[in-house]
Parts: sequence; structure tokens; C-alpha cells
Amino acid sequence: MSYAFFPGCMIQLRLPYMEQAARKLLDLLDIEVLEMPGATCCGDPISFQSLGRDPWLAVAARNLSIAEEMGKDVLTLCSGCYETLKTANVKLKEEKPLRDYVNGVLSKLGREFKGTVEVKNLLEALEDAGEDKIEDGVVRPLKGLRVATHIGCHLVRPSDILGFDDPIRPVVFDRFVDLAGAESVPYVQKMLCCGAGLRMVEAKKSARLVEMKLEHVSEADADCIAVLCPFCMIQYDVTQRTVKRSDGGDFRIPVLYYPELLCLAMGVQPEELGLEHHRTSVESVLKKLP
Amino acid sequence: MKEMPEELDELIQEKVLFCYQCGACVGSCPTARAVPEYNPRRIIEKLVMGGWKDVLSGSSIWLCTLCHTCLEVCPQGVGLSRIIIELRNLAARNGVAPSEFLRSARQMASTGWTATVSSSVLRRRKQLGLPDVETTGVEEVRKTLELTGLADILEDKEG
Amino acid sequence: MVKMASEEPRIGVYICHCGLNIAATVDCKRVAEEAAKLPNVAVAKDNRYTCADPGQELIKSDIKEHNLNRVVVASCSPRMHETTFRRCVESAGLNPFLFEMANIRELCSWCHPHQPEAATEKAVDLVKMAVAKARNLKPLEVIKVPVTPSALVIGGGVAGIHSALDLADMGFKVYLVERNPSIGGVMAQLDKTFPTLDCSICILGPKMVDVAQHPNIEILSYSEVKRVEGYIGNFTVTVAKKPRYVVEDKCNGCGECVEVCPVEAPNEFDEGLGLRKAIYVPFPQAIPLKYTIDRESCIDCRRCIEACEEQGRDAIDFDMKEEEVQLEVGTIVVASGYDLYDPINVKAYGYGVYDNVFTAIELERMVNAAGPTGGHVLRFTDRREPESVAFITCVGSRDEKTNIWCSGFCCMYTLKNAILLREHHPDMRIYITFMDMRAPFKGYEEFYRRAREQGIIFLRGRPTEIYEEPKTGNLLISMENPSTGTPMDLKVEMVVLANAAVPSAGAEDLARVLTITRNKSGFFMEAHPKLRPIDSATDGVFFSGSSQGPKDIPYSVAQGSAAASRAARIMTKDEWEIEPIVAFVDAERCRNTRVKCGICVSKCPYGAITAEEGEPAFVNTAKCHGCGTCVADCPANAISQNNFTDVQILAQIDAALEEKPEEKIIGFLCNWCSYGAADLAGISRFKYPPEIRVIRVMCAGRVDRDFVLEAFRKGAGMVMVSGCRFGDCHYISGNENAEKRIKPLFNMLPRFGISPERLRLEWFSAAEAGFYVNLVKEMKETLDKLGVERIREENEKARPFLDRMLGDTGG
Amino acid sequence: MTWTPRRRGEIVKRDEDDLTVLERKLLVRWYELTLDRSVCIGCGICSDNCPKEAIEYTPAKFDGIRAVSRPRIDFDPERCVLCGECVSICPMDALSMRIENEKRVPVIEANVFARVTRKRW
Repeated sequence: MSYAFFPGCMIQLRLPYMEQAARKLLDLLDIEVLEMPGATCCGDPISFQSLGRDPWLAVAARNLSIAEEMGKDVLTLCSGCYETLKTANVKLKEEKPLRDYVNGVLSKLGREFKGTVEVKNLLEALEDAGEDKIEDGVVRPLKGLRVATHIGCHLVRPSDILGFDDPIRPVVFDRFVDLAGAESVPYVQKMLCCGAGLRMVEAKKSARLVEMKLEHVSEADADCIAVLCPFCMIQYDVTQRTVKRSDGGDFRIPVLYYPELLCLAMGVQPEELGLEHHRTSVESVLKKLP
Repeated sequence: MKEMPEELDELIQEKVLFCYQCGACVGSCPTARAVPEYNPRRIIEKLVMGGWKDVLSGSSIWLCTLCHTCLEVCPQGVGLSRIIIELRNLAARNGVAPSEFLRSARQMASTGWTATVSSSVLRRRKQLGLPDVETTGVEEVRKTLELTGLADILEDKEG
Repeated sequence: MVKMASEEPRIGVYICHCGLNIAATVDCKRVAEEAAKLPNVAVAKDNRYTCADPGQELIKSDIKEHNLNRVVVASCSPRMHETTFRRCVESAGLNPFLFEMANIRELCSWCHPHQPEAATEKAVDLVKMAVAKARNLKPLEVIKVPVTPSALVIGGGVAGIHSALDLADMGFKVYLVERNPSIGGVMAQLDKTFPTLDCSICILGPKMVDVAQHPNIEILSYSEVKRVEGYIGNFTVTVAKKPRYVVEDKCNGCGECVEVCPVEAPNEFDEGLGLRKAIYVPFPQAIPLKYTIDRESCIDCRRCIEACEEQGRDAIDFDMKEEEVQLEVGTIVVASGYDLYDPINVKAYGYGVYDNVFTAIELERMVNAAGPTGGHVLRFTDRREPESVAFITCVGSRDEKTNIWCSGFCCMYTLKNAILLREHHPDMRIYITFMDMRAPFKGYEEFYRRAREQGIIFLRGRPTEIYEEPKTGNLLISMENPSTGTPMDLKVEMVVLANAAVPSAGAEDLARVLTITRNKSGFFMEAHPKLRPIDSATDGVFFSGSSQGPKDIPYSVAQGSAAASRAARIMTKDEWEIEPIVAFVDAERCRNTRVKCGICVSKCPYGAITAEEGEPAFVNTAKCHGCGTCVADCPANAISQNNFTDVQILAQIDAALEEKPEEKIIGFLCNWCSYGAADLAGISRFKYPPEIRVIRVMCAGRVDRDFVLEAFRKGAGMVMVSGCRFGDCHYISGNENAEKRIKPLFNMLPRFGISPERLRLEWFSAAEAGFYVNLVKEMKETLDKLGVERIREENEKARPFLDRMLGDTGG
Repeated sequence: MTWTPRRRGEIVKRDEDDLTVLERKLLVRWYELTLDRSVCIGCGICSDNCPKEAIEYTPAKFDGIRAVSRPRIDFDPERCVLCGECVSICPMDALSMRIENEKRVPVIEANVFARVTRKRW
């Protein structure tokens, strides 16, 4: 299997260790990823979509046209990119007037949106690769590790467009965490948004959402939080320190990107993953490893 | 804006008027949890009561995280988060948009990325053995923004 | 019949002034003069009130004096006085179906008061059309079918029980079919009833015993209706009796078998909270009190056989098989009830995952002293009485993602359950969340006040979601705090969901078996929502209780008795009369004798037509409702509909378009909705352009494509085909068939050179007079925009095509 | 934990190290049927005698004369009715049943045995 690879600018330019883990994992599962020449920011579902839906779709469609030229489905890492590209893909395939408008714009760039590829998120790609294959690859099950999953809003909502997992009580991510031998634990306000969308205008108040989340996670005696999206990663890993500084409590809850967890379970050495770049130390998780 | 924009009128007729005012959108709204003054139900209520000018010029619509939980739980299919997007689009077209949103968009127009490029990260990528981040698409993105009218919105604010 | 048809028509025409209602606008004298000139018209008169005695006497004496054999009255809507005049001509010795009406009041004078000349012209046309139809009328005989004086009641809940008891008391034999091992329905599971707090089983139990002991009632429990054949007065019903592995006649309900049975299974009657054995009765008051073996749980140890033998009985039979019985009944009462919506689908509230989230019916079983907990309300996780309980209403109700309807009784039973909890637990914190509190009937609002008096806390709003605290099993309800407008997480020890009432699982099959319709929600559809709320679309089949829509107990009981009286209305007669406007097949013309056709069979919404291979199609007149869909769709023109034949309708079209056709709009309106809307427009005195000439059919399904083409061939400016909105068709699916048939014309017409906008296909209800008026206005605008010249040109161009296509559509 | 809703009274199977547990929790009564795999020798008698055919038996796999896997039994929670027949006949005491946390076996208490016995050979 091979995909047109779309890590997204947040991962590429802010959190390269996430890209590192993802590439390692995809490699272990024989999923080939191809670079997309000329790809830019997906379009950004928050700031860009808010300023103009049509420009947002056009930028997304431009990125999709690159994958179409490659003849490959798009694999996104960031949930924001997933929402943007998938929304554009679904909407433009469905609504002809919109597609005509966007193609009017793209034609000036010598491009066209044809609607010939699909957009997938990382979990979908893993599902396609086969859960058996992952199960077989898990040589060091993360037994006893209590994981609080945070799926991230843009992976499952709006569900009428994304159609991936249940928008209110999703199951796929938890299943994958269990697959790594760890235990996904229930906790209160599990679906609460990380608050990245609020960060831009109200950073302090957005940190309050991080604090609430961390309170619930620690209440559930979880060893770590697992995320899939770089925005959630920044909120929980980086902002956790802000929360600490502003006397909101000292949680010290490690935040891991799911590919990092799965790589560890598949026998990758911690050093290979750049785990030291996490702002909140992940030592306590590494110590728990069998 | 003296007259209600047509798109907004349509939105109110087709979606907003169905609101039961049940507050399901409030219950799990992350912003409402962090910002007590923010109440998504009241945005809808204001639109119903004719307060669209306040809504469009106010700051509340820019606080939504677009987590789309309200969209999923609304019993009447009002689709609050989508309405927020439409309202933001309308406000932006009329020159009301927070500078942070504009800055992020300008960043994109100039570099092709919303995230800022820092040399330290580029160095780290090298250390990790990751491929270079190439930026050959910038020109096309800039043109796209011009053709779709977004460039005007960004400029207005600068001027 | 033959004699009358061969006679040369001699028509009497009567133009009614209706006081000034018509005469103020229409020049009635002139209309009468014009009518007198028409061929076959023997006499034409105008008078002040034709429907009054002198008017009717005049008609009667004219029939004798002038030897009339057809009568046309131009006055009000046929929906108003058709029956009156039919009776009038009948009393003068004329067949009542040799009468025709022209509606010059609702469709003419009332709508065009400012255009008296155009209105008069229109009235002349309407009379001309009626005369043209009258010329082709045939005498018809009312059809009579025998009636079997016995009834089938499907469903043994409180509604079905009351239907059965009432019918049995009236002396009719009643078969009561119940799917479960016992009758009683949901009401048997309830603890108390609102708003009086009577003990539910204490008031239902005696009624159940009455059913068991009534000499006229035969209970078929643990049984299901498989097939229904026949028609009003004469249904043959096949019922499958599931094997209960206990011979009913031999079992005396002693219960010794239960004592020895080793296997326990969750008790459905207790909603899986408690237990029963593999051999069981669902509850002690069960009727019939006969045991049933659940073979899914049974381990075949056969100790029950021994125990039964020890009692000197031999009631248990492990070899029992499903058995079919046939019943002959005259009427059927459907009381199949409702189901509760599966709350597992409302994931946000966590039912099925969070153990302390219960449904209301589970709570009913818990608070019931005979229930699994002996009347104690207990949390699942620690079997402790909760200190706080929140009731959530509208779970799977009033929500477009699940069910949009209001289930009606949940507000009330939630109040009841809250009050019951409060009575037992004065210190418990009790919350009720609600979107709107609905307590509209007698004593209900007072009951709501009572709950408020007792300190129950009402929170307006819809909870977004619920989370369980993993360590305590307590529940956090996320919702808007009504006092502050901010989100809150209300912590309670137990949650009770009021889940929606939905159509019962068997409703779909039952609808098919009985050829009855369901509305969009899936509940059975009544023949008319206001005036025939108990009747189904199939004659002789009636609704009782929640199968037709969620109902509480008093309402179900009332409807149960109503259904009994509707059914008795038929069964008190030896014979039942059926309107003769049915379809009939010309065996000579039917293709089915030569090739396999059966199109009519597939189009008939009532399953009234059969077409055996090699045989001509046959219409069962007792089942036919007279929509005419089969007539319009027959490729060989072999089917005709009494009183709405092709010849009659084509004659109306031709008459309407004799003069200045390109300035006219021909409208085909269905009797029930669109004609009703046109009548209503008149009654409401809405004004609209007088160009429209209306042809009434029973259903849009009757409108043949040829009718539209014939109208254009004869030069019509515009044509409208209209009927009921989808889902509202009085003949189930006639309008859908009409759409399939008429829609292709929009592509076909341009090929002949006719602008497609000259045809309109629209659906509206009898209440939408405004819709009709706007439609006519729009069509007039289109007519003006195109202009007479253009229309004439188009028609000229199309005529050769149309001539070739229509050939001899003589019917 | 993934989101898996259950019906009231539904029997749930879970594995804990060497134990396989069938559990039915009702508001009024809790049942537990436990198989201790460290004790079970895989004779399959339970499977042969289960009246509901709720125990699946997988014989040992051989590579020549060398056994590569042990014989194994497993429960089908959808068929089991928790009668305790298997417990009553297990020669190794690898199966045990608890009702309300008390050691109890319904078929022994009622002194009944299922009529159906299938032979594997």
C-alpha cells in the first residue's frame, strides 16, 4: 500500500518528532509514503475556513489535485488536515456548482480537481493495513499501561462529512490502544475539546480546558494521554507547563502520539523516536514498559 | 451593513428558526466551559430576535473552537458550528475579524504554511533524518487567495 | 342497464342561483339558455335554490314530464350535494349514477366576483363539460357483500382488550391474537398509572380475567397473524400458534414445574433485571395462566415432565410444533401497540455501558412491589438506594437524528415516577430535565403541579451527554445550567431515561399483510386524520391504541371502544354496500391472455387485482377502492373505471376546449386533496384567474398520459395535474404512480414543440387553498408570457405528432 | 475500554491471564462461571456434555508425534445458560461457578442432569 503523504505544517514545522514516529510506524507496517510536490498548508479548518469557506476549499482542492496527479489516496497525520481535505473532497465531489467554482480558480493555476482519490487518516490507514498485522508486530505489549485516549474533534466531527467512527462515543482509537497491549481507561469528559481553536484568541482560557482535561485524566489514574493530532499534542504537552506555572496544579501527565506508543510496543527503541523533545517528560511511561 | 445579508436571512429561515432553545449545544461546549460569558444558545436566540448586527460585530462568534459537538447533539439539526462559520465568513467580508485569524492567514499567503518556520525545528528535522520541507507551492497559494477574494480581506485590514 | 345505455340521452339541466351566491356573479339565465342549445339537452332551467324542496320537486316532475334519462345540476361542489341530488333522481325512478354536477359556486362565482362575464363564460363551460360527461354516463348498481359477524383483534394490550370486550359484549365472536405468552401489554408492567396513581395491574387484571371468561372471546396467545385474505365482511385470517411446549388445555397453572426447573434466565417482563425459570409464566396474573418453555434456555433435563406427571397431569409436550389456524372474520381491529426505542442508540447517555443508567420501564419494575427488587429502587453497581436521581425526557424523541415525533406520554410517566420516588424517599434529590413539559389532558397539569409541590427539581434543557465516574459509578450529566447559562455537570447517583415510543417491530409486516399504510414515522395511517381517525385505508380494518401513534391509557381505552363501535357498525348488517365506482376489466382487450403482463396487479395499492397466467386480469370489486391507477396504466386500455371512464373524461376535455382553447387551463384535480383545496379556495373567497377548467378524478393516479396529450391536441393553453402530497394519498400510492407516469412528459413535450412549462404537476393538501390559488396565478402568468400566438404555433406544430400518438383514444 | 453497550442479563466473556470468566450480572443476582486454564487438561468432557453446545473444543495440534499446541476449550457466551453441567462433571475441578459470590451449581442443587450427551469419538 502506498499513499500521498500529508503530514501537515504543524507536525512538519513544529513537532517533527511526531512525523518521525509516524514514518517509523508506517515503515514497520510496509506502508509506503510518497512526498507531495508543491503541497502547502491544507487550508486550516479554524482560521482559514472562518475567513472564507470558498478560499479554504480552493486551497484544499489544490492540495488534493497534487495527490490526484500522483494517483494516490492522501494519508493525513494531523486531524485538522484530515477535516479540511476530506471536507473538500466530499463537498466538491457532491456539489457540482461548488466544484465548478473551485475548478474555475484552479484552472488559472493549470490544475483541476477531479475527485479521483480518497482522504484517509492514520487510523484508517492502519485499519486498511490490517489489525492482524499490527497484532503480530506487537512484540512488547504495553501491559499494565493505563492510557487515556483523546481522539481529537476533527477526526470524528462533523460526522456527516467525515463518516469515521461515532462522533460522540468513538471506539476505533481505543481499540488500537488495546491492540498495543495497553489499556484504554474510561474517564470523565473524555470527548472534551483540547481548546486549540480557542488558543489563538483566548490563550489563557484555552489553557483552562487543558487543566480540566488533565484533572479528569489524573482522577482516572491514567499513566498517560494518547493523542492523534498535533494541536491536541501542543495543548496537552506544551500548555500543561503553562497550567503548572499558573498554579493550576502540577500534573506531570505524559502525552504520547499514538504512533509513538505503537512503535514502542513493536519494539522500537525509545531513543529512535525523539521522545526527549516532549515538553512534559515521558519518563514515567518508559519506566512502566515491560 | 444596514440590510441583513441574503445568506444570513436564508440561514435563519432554514436552520436557526428551528431551534428549541434546549441548550444541548451549551452542555458540552468547550468554550462555554472556559469562558462563562459565552453561550452558543444565546447566539441563536439573538439571531431569532433580530440581533444579527450585534452577533456579526461582536467577539463571541470568534470564540468557538469548531469542535462541532453542538452540531452532533442538536435535536433540531440547527448545525450551530456551521452557522458560526457562515457568520465568521460574513463578518470577515465586512471587515470584522480578529487580528490573530488574519495573521495566520497572512502567514499562509507569504509562506504557504500556517505554522511559523523556525530554523531550530529545521535543524531538528535534519537530526532526525526527516526530508526537507519544500515550499514550491507558495506562489500558487497566493494566486488562489487572490482569485477567491480572500486576499482583499487580508489587505483591507492592513490598510 | 343495457336498455338505458342504448336509449338516446335526454338531459335535464338545472342552474342554481344559490340565492345570490352564484347569481350575484354568474348570469344564470344566460347559462341556462346556452345549456338549452347543447345537443341532447331536453330541458334547461335556472332556479333560486335547486337543493331546496321546490328545486328537487321540479327535477322529479321534469324527469316524468320530459322523460329525462340524465340530470345535470350546476350549483355547489359535488362534495357538498352530490348525494342529495342522487337520492332525488333515484326517487324519481332514475338510476342515481345518471346524475352529474357542475360546480359553479366554489370553483367559479365565489372566486371571480370581479369578473362576472368571465365567470359566466366559465360557468357555461363547466355546464357544457358536465353535459358532455352526462351524455356518456352509465347506470350503476351498488355492490353488496355478505358480512361475517365475527372480529379479529390483533394485540392484547389495554386497547385490544377493550376492543375485544366491547365487541364481545355486543354479541360478536372475537378472536384476540397476542404475540406474547400473556395478554396485558405494557400496562401490565407498570406500577402505578397517572394522574390518579391507581395500581396498574389492579385495574387491568380484572379486565384481563373478563377477557378470559367471556364466552364470545377466544384468546390465541403466543400467536401471530401470518396472512389475511379477502375483504370487508369476509376476511380469512391465518394465525400461527408458536409452540409453548405446554398443552394449554391440560395445564392448570399449578407451577410445580417451575420448582424443579434448574435454569434461570433474565425475565423479559422485568426488563432483564430479574429472573424467571426456563419454564415460566411472565407474571402471576398472566392470562392465559398457562406455562411456556423457553427452549433457548432449557437444558432438556425434563424434570418438568416428571413434576407435571406427579400432579396427575401430562401437560408438557417437547414435540410440539408450530400450528396454523384459519379464522373467518368480518372485521379486523389492529391493536398491535408500540415498542420502546432502544436507548443504546442514544450513545451520549451511556445506557448499556453505564450500569446506573436505567430506562423508565426498568424503574417501573423496580418500584413495583412484585418486581425483582421487591419495590426497592437500587443502583446496579452497588445495590444501594440512590440519594439522587435524574430523569431525562425526550430520549430518542423530538430529535431529528433519532425520531422526530413527541412520544406524548413520557412527560407524564416521568412525573409519576418522580412522585412515586418522592413518596418513598422524602430526602432523595430528584431532578427532571425537560425541553417542554407536556401535560395537556384532564388532571394532568394538576399532576404536574403536584410534582412541583413535592420539591422535585425541574431543569429546563436537554442534557448533552452523560459520563460515569469510573470509581463511584456516579453519573455526571452535562447540560446548560438554566440559572447561569453556563455548562454544568450535574452529579447524580442514578439516571432514568424516558425513551421514545416507536412503532412496534412487527408493524411493517402487519402493514403488508393487511395492506394498510404507515406514516413517515412508521405508525399506522388512518383514513382521515380528523374525521376517520379509527379507520384504516382498507375497509373493515380499524385501529385501536398506540399502533396508530403513541397514546396513554385513557386515550387507548377510548380508542379501543371506538374501534369496536366502528367494527360493529359493519357487523350489525347482514350485507355491506360498496360504491360502484370500481375498476373492471374488458377481458377481450386484456393482454394477459396472450403475454405475461400484470402491470395492473403491480399498480393496485390494495392487492385487488389478480392476473393468472393466460387468464385476463380480474378486479375483486370488494377490495377495489376506485382510484383508477390501474386504468391509467393499462397498456391495452382494457381496464375502465365506473363513472370515470376514458370516454367520459375525454368528453369533458373536448367540451372544455371547444372555444378559445389556447386561453384555457385544464386542471385534473384529485377528489380528496387538490379538489378539496380548490373548494376551500372558493369557501375562503380567494380570487384567482378564471381561466382554469377543472376535471375531477378520484385520484391523480387516474390521470392517463393521454388525457394531457389530448388536452394539448385540442389546443389547451396549459394543463395541471395535481393530487395529494406524498404520504397523504387516499389510495396509498396513487399519486406516486401518477408522478412516474406524468413526469416523463416534461421531456417528451419539447420534442413535439410544446414548452414544458405549459404542464404543471403539483402536490398539495386539501388545506392548501393558498397553494392552489398561487399555482393557478403562476400558470396564468406563464400563459400570458407565452401568449396566445406562441401557444397556437406550438400546438400547430405538435398536432401531427399527437394525432399519430393518440390515434383513436376512444376508450 | 472501547464503547461496548450490553443488554441487561447478557452474558459477557472476559479473559484474565489464565482465567476465562463468563459473567452475567443482573440487578438481583450475579453469576460467574470460571475456567482456570492452568488446571484444565483439555479432556473435553465438558464440551461433550454441555446441553447447549456452548463449549467449543479444539484438539491438540501435532507435528508428527510432537504436540505443538495443547487441547483447548472455549465458551460461547451467546449459547451458555449457566446451568453448571460442565462444572458438575469436570474431572479436574478446573471449572467453578459462583452465584452471588457463593460456590453454587444449579444442576447439582436441582439434582438434574441434561439428557443430551454427545460423543466425540
